[in-house]
Amino acid sequence: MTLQEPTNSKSISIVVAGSGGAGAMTTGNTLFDSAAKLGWHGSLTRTLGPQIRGGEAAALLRLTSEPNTGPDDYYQVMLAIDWKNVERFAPEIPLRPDSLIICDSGAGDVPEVIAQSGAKIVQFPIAKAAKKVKKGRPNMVALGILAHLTNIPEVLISETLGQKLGAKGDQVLQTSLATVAIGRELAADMKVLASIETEPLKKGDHWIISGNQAAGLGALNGGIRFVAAYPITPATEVLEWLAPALPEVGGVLVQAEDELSSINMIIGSSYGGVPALTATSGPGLALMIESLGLAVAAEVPLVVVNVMRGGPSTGIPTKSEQSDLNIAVYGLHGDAPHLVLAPLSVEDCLFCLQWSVYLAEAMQVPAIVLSDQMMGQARAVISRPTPHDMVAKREVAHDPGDNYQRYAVTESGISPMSIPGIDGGQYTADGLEHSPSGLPSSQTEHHAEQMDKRLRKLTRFDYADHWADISGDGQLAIITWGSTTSAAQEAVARLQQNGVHAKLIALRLITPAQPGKMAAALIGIDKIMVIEQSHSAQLFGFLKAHYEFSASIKTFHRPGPLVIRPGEIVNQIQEWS
Amino acid sequence: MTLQEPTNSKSISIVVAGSGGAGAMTTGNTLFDSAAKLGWHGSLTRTLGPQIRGGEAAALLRLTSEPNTGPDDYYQVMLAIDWKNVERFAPEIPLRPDSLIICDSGAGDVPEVIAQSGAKIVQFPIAKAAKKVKKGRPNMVALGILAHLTNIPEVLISETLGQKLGAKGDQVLQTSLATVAIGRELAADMKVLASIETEPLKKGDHWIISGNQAAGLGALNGGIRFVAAYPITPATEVLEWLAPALPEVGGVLVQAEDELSSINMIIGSSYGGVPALTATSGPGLALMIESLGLAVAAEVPLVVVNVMRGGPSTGIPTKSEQSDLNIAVYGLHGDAPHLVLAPLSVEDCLFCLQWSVYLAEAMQVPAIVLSDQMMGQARAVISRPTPHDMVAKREVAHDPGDNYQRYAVTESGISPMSIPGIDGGQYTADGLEHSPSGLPSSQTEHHAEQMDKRLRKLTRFDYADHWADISGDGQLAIITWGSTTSAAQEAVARLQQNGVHAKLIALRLITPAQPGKMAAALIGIDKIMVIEQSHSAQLFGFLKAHYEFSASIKTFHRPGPLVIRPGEIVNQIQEWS
Amino acid sequence: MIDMISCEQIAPKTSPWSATDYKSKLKPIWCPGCGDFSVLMAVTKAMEALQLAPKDLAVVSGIGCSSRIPAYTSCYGFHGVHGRSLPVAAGLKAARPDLTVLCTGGDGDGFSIGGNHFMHACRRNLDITYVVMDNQVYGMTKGQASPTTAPDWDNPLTPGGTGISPFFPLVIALAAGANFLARGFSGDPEGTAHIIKQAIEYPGFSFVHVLSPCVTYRPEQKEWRNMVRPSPVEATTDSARAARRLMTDDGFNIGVLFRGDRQPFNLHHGASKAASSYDFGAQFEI
Amino acid sequence: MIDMISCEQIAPKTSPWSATDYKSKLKPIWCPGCGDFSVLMAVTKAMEALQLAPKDLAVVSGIGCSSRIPAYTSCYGFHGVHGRSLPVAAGLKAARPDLTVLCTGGDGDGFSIGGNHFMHACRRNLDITYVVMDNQVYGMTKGQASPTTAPDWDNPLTPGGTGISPFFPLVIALAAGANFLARGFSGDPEGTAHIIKQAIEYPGFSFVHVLSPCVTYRPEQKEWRNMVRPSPVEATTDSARAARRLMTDDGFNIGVLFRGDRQPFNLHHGASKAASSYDFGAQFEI
Ligand SMILES: Cc1ncc(C[n+]2csc(CCOP(=O)(O)OP(=O)(O)O)c2C)c(N)n1
Ligand SMILES: Cc1ncc(C[n+]2csc(CCOP(=O)(O)OP(=O)(O)O)c2C)c(N)n1
Ligand code: SF4
Ligand code: SF4
Ligand SMILES: [Mg+2]
Ligand SMILES: [Mg+2]
Repeated sequence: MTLQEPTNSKSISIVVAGSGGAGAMTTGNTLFDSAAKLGWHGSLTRTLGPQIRGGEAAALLRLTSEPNTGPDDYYQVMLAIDWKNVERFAPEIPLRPDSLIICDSGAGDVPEVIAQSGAKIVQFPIAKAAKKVKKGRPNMVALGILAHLTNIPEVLISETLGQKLGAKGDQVLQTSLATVAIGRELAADMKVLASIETEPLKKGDHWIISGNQAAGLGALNGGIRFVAAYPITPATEVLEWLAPALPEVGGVLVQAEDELSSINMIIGSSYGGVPALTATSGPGLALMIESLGLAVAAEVPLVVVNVMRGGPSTGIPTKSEQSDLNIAVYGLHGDAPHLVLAPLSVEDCLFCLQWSVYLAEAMQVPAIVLSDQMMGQARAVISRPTPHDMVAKREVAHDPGDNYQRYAVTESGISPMSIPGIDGGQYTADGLEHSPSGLPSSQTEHHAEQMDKRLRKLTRFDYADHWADISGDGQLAIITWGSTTSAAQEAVARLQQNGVHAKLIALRLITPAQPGKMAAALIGIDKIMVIEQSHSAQLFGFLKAHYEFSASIKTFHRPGPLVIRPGEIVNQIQEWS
Repeated sequence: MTLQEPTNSKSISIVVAGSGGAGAMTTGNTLFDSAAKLGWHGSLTRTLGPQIRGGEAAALLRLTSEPNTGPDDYYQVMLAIDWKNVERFAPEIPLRPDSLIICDSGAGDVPEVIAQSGAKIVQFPIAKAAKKVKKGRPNMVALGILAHLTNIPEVLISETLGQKLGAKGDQVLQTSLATVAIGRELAADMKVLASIETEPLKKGDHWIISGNQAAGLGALNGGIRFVAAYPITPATEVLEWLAPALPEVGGVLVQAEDELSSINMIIGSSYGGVPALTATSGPGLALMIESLGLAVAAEVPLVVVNVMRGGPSTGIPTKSEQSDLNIAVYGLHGDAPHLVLAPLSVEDCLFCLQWSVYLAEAMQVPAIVLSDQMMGQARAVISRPTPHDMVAKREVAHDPGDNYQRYAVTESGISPMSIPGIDGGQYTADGLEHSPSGLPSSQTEHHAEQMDKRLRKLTRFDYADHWADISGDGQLAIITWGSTTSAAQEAVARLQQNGVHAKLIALRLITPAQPGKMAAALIGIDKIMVIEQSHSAQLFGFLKAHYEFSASIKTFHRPGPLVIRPGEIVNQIQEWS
Repeated sequence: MIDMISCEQIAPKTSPWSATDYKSKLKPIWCPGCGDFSVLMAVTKAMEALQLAPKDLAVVSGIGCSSRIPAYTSCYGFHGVHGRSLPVAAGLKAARPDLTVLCTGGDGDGFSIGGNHFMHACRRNLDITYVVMDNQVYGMTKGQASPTTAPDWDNPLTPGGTGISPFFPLVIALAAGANFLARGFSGDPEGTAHIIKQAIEYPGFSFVHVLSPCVTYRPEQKEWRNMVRPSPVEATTDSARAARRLMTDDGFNIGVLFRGDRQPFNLHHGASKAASSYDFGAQFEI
Repeated sequence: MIDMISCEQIAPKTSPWSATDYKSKLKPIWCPGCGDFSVLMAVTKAMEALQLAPKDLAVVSGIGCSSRIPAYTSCYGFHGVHGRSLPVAAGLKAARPDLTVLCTGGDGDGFSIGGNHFMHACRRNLDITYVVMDNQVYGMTKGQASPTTAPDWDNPLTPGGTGISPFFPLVIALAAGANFLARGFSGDPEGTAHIIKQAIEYPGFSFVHVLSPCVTYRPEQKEWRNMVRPSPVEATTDSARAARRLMTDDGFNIGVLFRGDRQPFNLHHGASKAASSYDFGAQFEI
């Protein structure tokens, strides 16, 4: 698996903004799905306020001719159905003088935070025009305008809307299409900004999937058959995707009373031999910390998907940040080695989760998987994935013999695990320190040998080349992780076009650290830039603690919710060169 | 405050071992208290099994002529009342050929784990001799033997036993003293091993106090007036000392249903303006993690004393380890800057806790104080402490004015805090990200400025020279923390005698890191050895992440329960030189 | 809608504090029509009736739509983490018995993740009033089942329903030892205000269970206004009788349902000595 | 001591499994005379009576003296963290409905830190049996008050007593929806074994509250053997009647006290398709 390098590709980024109920998300999603039917790649994220209904909302789309799920530097088009509360998220929508702002002529002046970009402003009587159709809505006028600008044919818009409306039937569809047509008319004189010509797509060649759905599917493919759930933004969709899927394969999802319960439920299931998972976000992960330590000590495999949001505390639940690395790596009390992994993109949620299940089961250890709001809730176009054969396969003591030792001190550090039902394999799993046979012990030697064993099983394991995605080459290396990867990827490609050569190391395996592999990857590198979305540069600190770097090393970091954009990375690197 | 350097001092280390009910602890404590009356310094720790009653137990004493609460390299005397389960803790009791093993001639062979030390063995009919006195107990015979060997006069033993027995009355005392006398007789021919001549002590010049008691007293002196409690080994004594003390000063202790509750109770109290604390150990701290993040975000000062024990998970509850540094520093989700401190000795629990309360209150931030089982449950002789004037003094918005902003962005990062009851100071404390006035906000600028402010208040604060205790000088530096400090201190003194000069930096303030002060302390240093009791070298990793070292740096670490002894440090350093 | 509790004048017109004085200027994030608007109104009306200065009132909550309420008042507020409002309120009340402490939240916050604190708060019996806005759903996380949700309510997390029989908050509170139990309905803010007023006045832990519809995820709850009725009998002081009543109650009887006679938690306050005058060192002297 | 439950032969002599087959060789850490020894005996006798193979039995617990029990049996054991035994048991039973799952622990573990899981386990009604050894104290941490401790019991952490009225586990369990309720006494291992046997056999969540003295921190509990008596009435199936009985009960009536008729939690098990044959991808196709 290597990173794609999207150079010479077409790309257009569009914001659709509007206050609650204005339907900006519907406009954005319909445009995106229709574009995908035409052969566009790209992704759609959203920014929204804390309100359940109403409140500000914006759909942030990027359409690309080549696979790319990262952000661009700015938006070429902003379409505002209205201007309500736009100042709350204006910094998340960079505009430039060459951007185009399309807005309702009746919605008042363009707010200063937007107008100051110097972008060209085009006003249409959006709301008024919508009224020409009975029950016509302004957001459909907006859709028409954008469909014109992106050259998306009516038939695809109609197909997409038809699928969405489904049972609601023809009447609404006709109203919508008529309103969309009015939007097209309004914009008829405008230049088309982006168009794409592709071979007709084969059904199923491409998927539209969110990172949270991909995480659910990856987990299922990896062998997860039990899930305990406590809802939390922005992780709920992982659980809600798994809820109807699990029973299809003989699995179960149980809603727990809280995260203390959900983590212990999955420990119970996994102890019983059934691979288990839960999904949560920062506050929930914090509540699971004690019992994650139990899973480490008792050697019970499990997977926790943590979809990161702005912290600390309740923080900013609806927005993204890469600031749970520390708690995931270091949060457990005592010395408690475990796995921490992170998908690198929406698409990688699929692979990374499947791999995580595989690793956790193989090593009888908990794995914390750090996804984030950005990729978790993004909808992206991906190529139909090819199945992996990594499936949970625990080393089971099928024939435990006479003196079965659950925590036998083995060379690999992995001790064959008995499962309830196996005759003669009875033992007591324990969070107390124990002897090889599992009896509680406070003896120095038992403690030392079990601590060594629990660490050894992680450090000796062969992670092949999945530990990181490495691409490009040069004397400068970028190290990054998570959803920041795609921007870094695009930055490397752009630098290449400017004649600057850089290597990108995107870490999928956070712990255990892989100093040997890293050293090999850094041969010939004399500068390293570490890029991440956290206030305290958590990845940077982690790398300094667990790796040796002879090259000079710098950090580029900032907290959420602003995403790190490719142009910023390019600038950082060019300034350093 | 600088470290004492105990060279040329007398010292004797003694183990009293016996199975449950044998009374080994009584023997040890009585000997220790009597010795202290005579002018000895030193400390008494214990090792014991998981049993509530019965089970193996040993009192580990060290008597020193100068103040010193650390361990020696080995025990000069081991007195075994019986040999039951001694193999469970034998590695914690290093003996040498010049050690003396005293045991009951009726207790069977000296177990191989003990005998292999090559120590001289002296057998007495301890149990049989005890029977000469009606209701006489073997542990009192043992006491007599040891009193003889340490030259402790009968009058002091009698005084100590009298104080302990108290109301139980004369009869038991007479029995005990008669039995002690038999022990003295048995040992009459043996050479006295250690004796001390001092000026008669003035009443109150010296205290015997445990680290847990000292922590409680320090907290009270710092201004703590509310405590929420959930018992856990080995922290319970902090709470149990505070329980009767608090009402004496108008304070309250409430027993909570769990640690989730206790941490939130102290948040409530502190929000109400009453300085608050709780004490716990690893598993409890893990449960408090989510709400510690709340205290960071809402800027509510509080103190959590975490008395470390063997981890991970339930681990080894009765034994010491320095392995909760990571969770204390990095455990919170999101970027959540807070204080982490650690006392350096039993005595320092007093100062460190008082300082922690002061700092937490001054900066409106939670402080996690990392004590450990070793110092928490050790009883030590300390000089009567001189009172400090550091007392909780929060910056209160007494006169909030018209547009009070609870989270005003100030230069110091500290925002005057209103307290319920202050008119016009009403605000809502929030774990959601917020604007300066405390209204929930997911805006980029608010997040950035509050994150900066919360970090700034910690990094700009003046910690004077309390951040570390620094002593000695040379080209080699030892960096250590917590209860390992006293061994390092003794090692430095011994090295000095061998002509090797080393500097000791014992960290009292773990976070925020003090890179400027550290750099100044390390001028002229070309080698650094980091010493700690953890399997994964947590302090070492922390230092590498948060400090820059130009000197070459090495780690000497191992997990609990074995304490790190001065001779080991001396060896490590001499091997490196 | 039925005429709930007789609309007695709960605050004299000349009083210095009016209900709106207890409201902040912050616009609630709630959906139009959400029951919580009326609960906020009831709370402020109860405060008006009691004429307590906002500076001496603290409103504590957890996380959820309903838990947003503190910042919508002009009192001291504490918006903590999910499920932990009662411990915060307990610590505050124990340390500051002079304050009036109102704890608020939702059914998920109070009965699911916060269920243990709920039971133990009832037992501990500090003089706190706990108002739960029950909409039988997790509103804030977009519509999953809470402990009070019917077992067959279909939703994305437990398709076809949880299959678990619902939790009866008043029964649990009684079993756990709460001292004052009442049920209110957001559709009747005047009546609910009157109940909350009595709850605050009553010594010890008072629990007010308020039916407060979620119009977005449980639109069928709009029907509640046709289902509620004033409790046909007077509040009892007998816990066994209350138990029988509550166990057979259909969940729609509104009013004060139980008044217990337990003494509030004794805080052992009132030590006379200052820290400095008390010599804690003596016990350690050799 | 009174003659508890008529000593019927609970296992035929010829059976393949005897009570001692369910005991491990590990020596308990308990103090001599601790009630938990007899509870261990009762558990193994119940297992003998049921003739379940140790390999198909799982004993799950939290932390405390009582929670040490799993390793003293020869079954599969799980000794988790303090207060979380019931969720572990729930996950195990939900994932492996073929196993017999016994959950065990103490009053602190189950009713203080674990109180929320206790309530929700009662509601969820998985087919688990929960045996709590109640000694009205935290034994393992050397003698502090638990939720079931009398308010005036003096101890180092709450000198003079907590001042909080005790928690009635059976009342709470009933209110929360438990399906089978019983009280046992460790001084009568035969009777307790018989109760545990019935509890295991009963479908859904069964709760057995066992009075089990702590001779070290509550030596006065040795008196319990003179205070217990067989419940004078038959177990009821009516929850309102059970509520009245339990609320007026003095805590010393021994026997099965309630049998409910709720269906155990439906796990929706038994899907026919294998993962590979189900195409989850179709929903994502463009
Ligand atoms: C520890 C933790 N887990 C989960 C969440 C997510 N969460 C926020 S509110 C909520 C449920 C709220 O339901 P309820 O208390 O009934 O309030 P409502 O929104 O219905 O008023 C949940 C699960 C969280 N914030 N913190
Ligand atoms: C999270 C956590 N908090 C506290 C403890 C300390 N602890 C161990 S056992 C126990 C109480 C046990 O009481 P109970 O369940 O009644 O068991 P008993 O010892 O009386 O049988 C406590 C508080 C712990 N192990 N973990
Ligand atoms: S989602 Fe429901 S509970 Fe939340 S604000 Fe909207 S109507 Fe109210
Ligand atoms: S302390 Fe009490 S509960 Fe624990 S083993 Fe001893 S007698 Fe039993
Ligand atoms: Mg709700
Ligand atoms: Mg107990």
